[in-house]
This record gives sequence, C-alpha cells and structure tokens, in this order.
Amino acid sequence: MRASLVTAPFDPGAALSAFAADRSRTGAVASFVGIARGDPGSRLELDAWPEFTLGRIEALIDDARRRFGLDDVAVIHRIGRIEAGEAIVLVMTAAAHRRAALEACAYLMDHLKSRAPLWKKEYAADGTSRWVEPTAEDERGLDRWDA
Amino acid sequence: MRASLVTAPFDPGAALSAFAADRSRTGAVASFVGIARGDPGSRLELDAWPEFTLGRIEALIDDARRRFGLDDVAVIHRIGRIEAGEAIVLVMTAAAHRRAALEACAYLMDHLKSRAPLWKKEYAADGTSRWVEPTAEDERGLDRWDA
Amino acid sequence: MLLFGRLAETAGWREKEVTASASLADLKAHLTQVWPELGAALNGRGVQAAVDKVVVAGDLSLTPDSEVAFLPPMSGG
Amino acid sequence: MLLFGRLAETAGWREKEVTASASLADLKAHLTQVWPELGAALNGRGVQAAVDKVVVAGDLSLTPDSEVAFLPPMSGG
Repeated sequence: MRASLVTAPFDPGAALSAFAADRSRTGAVASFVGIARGDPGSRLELDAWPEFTLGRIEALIDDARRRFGLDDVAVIHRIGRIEAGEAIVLVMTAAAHRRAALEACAYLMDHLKSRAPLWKKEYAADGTSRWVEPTAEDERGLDRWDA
Repeated sequence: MRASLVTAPFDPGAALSAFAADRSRTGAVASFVGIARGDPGSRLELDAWPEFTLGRIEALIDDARRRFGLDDVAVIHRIGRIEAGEAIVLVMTAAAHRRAALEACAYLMDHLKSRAPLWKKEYAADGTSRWVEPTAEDERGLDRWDA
Repeated sequence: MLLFGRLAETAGWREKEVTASASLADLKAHLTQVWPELGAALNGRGVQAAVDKVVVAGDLSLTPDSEVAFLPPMSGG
Repeated sequence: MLLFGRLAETAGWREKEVTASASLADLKAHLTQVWPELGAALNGRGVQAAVDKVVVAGDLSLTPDSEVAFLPPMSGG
C-alpha cells in the first residue's frame, strides 16, 4: 500500500525518515510537500471517494514507477478539513538516479492536480468559499508528459 | 545560515519537518536526499575545506534562490566518514510553485556534484578504494542550466 | 448513485437510491426532471460519469444494480 | 598551502608552510622539485588553484602571506 488518504494532520518529515531508511541500494530519494496556503483561519475541504480515489492514485503510482524506473514511491494525501499551513499531500520517490526521482515527483504532482478524484474547496478567513478547478496552467503541466 | 556541513549522521526527515513548518505563505516544499550506496561495510570519505566549501555552497544557494524565485533553501552536507545507507546530502527548497521548488532541487544537486569543493573517496567492503570524479553525465547535467 | 464536490453541494445530497434507468442518458434525464439545477450542472464542462468505478465516455446502458457516480473536474494535490 | 582529496593523498600531507614564491607558476615549480609526484598531479586534468579562497585561472603573483590551495576535480552531492 503505497498510497494513503488521511483525515488528520501528518508530519511529512516523519514519513520521509521512514521512507529514506534502508536505501543503500537506491541512492536517490526525492519528495514534494504541498501545503495549504492562506491567512490564519482560512482552510480547505477536500472531498474524496476514498475507495475509488485510492485506486486511481495507485494507478498513477504504477505509471510513474514504470516511466521513471523507480524503486519505490509513496503518496500520502489529506482529505477532509485542512487548516492553512498543514500539509495537503506528500509524494516521495526512490530511484538510482537523482533526475528520475525528482522528475517522478513532478509527474505525480501534475497528475494529482487534475487526474486524481479529489475535490477541493477553499474557505477564506472571512467565510467566503469557492471550488477549485484545474487551471489552464495545470493542463499545460500535463501536456509536458505526453511528448 | 542555510548551508551546513555535518560530521555525524543526520535524519533528513527531522530536518524536513522543521523546514516545512510555518509555510502557509509558500505552498510548495521539495527535497532531495542523496544516500551512500553500497554493500554493508562499504563507505565514503568526504574531504572538504569547511570554511571555503560552506561559502561556495551558500553562493550556489543564492544563485538558486534568484533563478527560481525561492522563498527559502537549505542544504545539509555530510563530510568525513559516511557508511552505506547514510544520507550524504539533503537539499530542501520552498517556493510558491511546485515546479520551481523541484527544479531548484535538481539545479542544486547538479551543481553540488561538480561545483562544490568536496572530494569523495569510495571504500568498498573489500578494502579497495577510489576517488570519485565528475562524469561526462555530470557535466551534461550542468549544461542543461546554461540555456 | 453518488455525487461529489460541487455537484453534491448543488444537489444537497451525496448518495441516493434512484429509480432504475436503462442508460446513463436516461438517468441524467430523470435527474434533470427532479433536480433541474443538478441536471444543468451534470452537463457542465469537465463533468465525468463513473459506472461501477470505471470512468465512462458517452452513453452506457445500466442495470438496476449499477453504481453510478458523477465527478466534477478534479483538483487534488 | 593546502591540498585536498587525491592531491593530499599523493603528497602525503594536507597543509604546509612552503618557501615564499613570487607567483603560482614559481610555487608549482618549487613543489614539483621537492615532490615530483605531486607536481605531476597538480598539472592533471581539472585541478584548480585557489588563492586566498578565490579560484584563479592562469598564473598569479603571490605575497609571502598568500594562502594557496590546490583543488582536484570536485565531487560532492
């Protein structure tokens, strides 16, 4: 199980410590943490369909593993209510080569943004809210991987 | 002081936990960990000229910060004796955009490989040893940033 | 059937047993009749349907125990 | 003056006060006379000199209190 959805705050560093241990065969570990931006009091709500969402994230992980020749991958994604400053997502990759590990993090994040069944609503500190939808930039980010 | 040279094993995850805290203005934190590869009993020795090496790594950090518009960067580099499986280097970047954070990790690692005053000797488990020098691939890695 | 994200918000519900429909198109027509606002949203840009947890393009025939979900544009990460 | 990495290994020392030389070229000539193996290594591919912690290209005049270091090809990360 290299994908998990969690409803409580988690410490990306603790997850990285575990992931980076016993990698003397691997050499390169990259990670990316997405953090909820905003003023104090602002928050996100992430809707998910857990059993479906997990399967889709695991399929993305399999794609990345094959494409970049990774030794290992893990994705932790928050769902539910997330306060400003908390980690939303952590992607970690292990590979023999540094470029593969870093590129795979970019690939996974680009796909999680608009290809993982998650739905994000932003609540500002003043109580106003809006559903986030993929931007044109997000779509261009994905195009990069089609070449 | 965003660059440090350390002589004892360190936990990349603990460093990431500290670096990723209070990033509600930033949003994106990327990291790269280089780990000593090899059989049990193999090791590295990293020679350095600490006061000069630190200055050069700090200059690289300044370059990366400007080039990628980073909010923050930290580099921790082991020197001295490093056993197989231990972290050699940790690079962490914080930015508003995920691509900038990840690219900056690649940039810093490419430059640390052959532009930071560090000299690496590999000792195999059987006692044989060799000095590591930048490969043609390392040089090609750097060319990428000249465009 | 299941709704997520802004579709669930528009409808005011997330999960409901609905009258069996012969096809996805029939189901949408039925939903539009009962919840006109949801019907409009289902035809919005980027909304996908999943039948038995497989995203489908175009119409599809349904059985009484098909599990249908409507998914608005995704925004993870 | 200072040696690092395989240069220190070749010379068998890392740090030494050496006779004042008027220039980097003179210093290298002096070192080659006393430690021929080190002299050959200093002219090897990718070896750089740093004077007072600044990497220099080509020759440079030195003062008696110049700090000179020879740096083999770097391999960090």
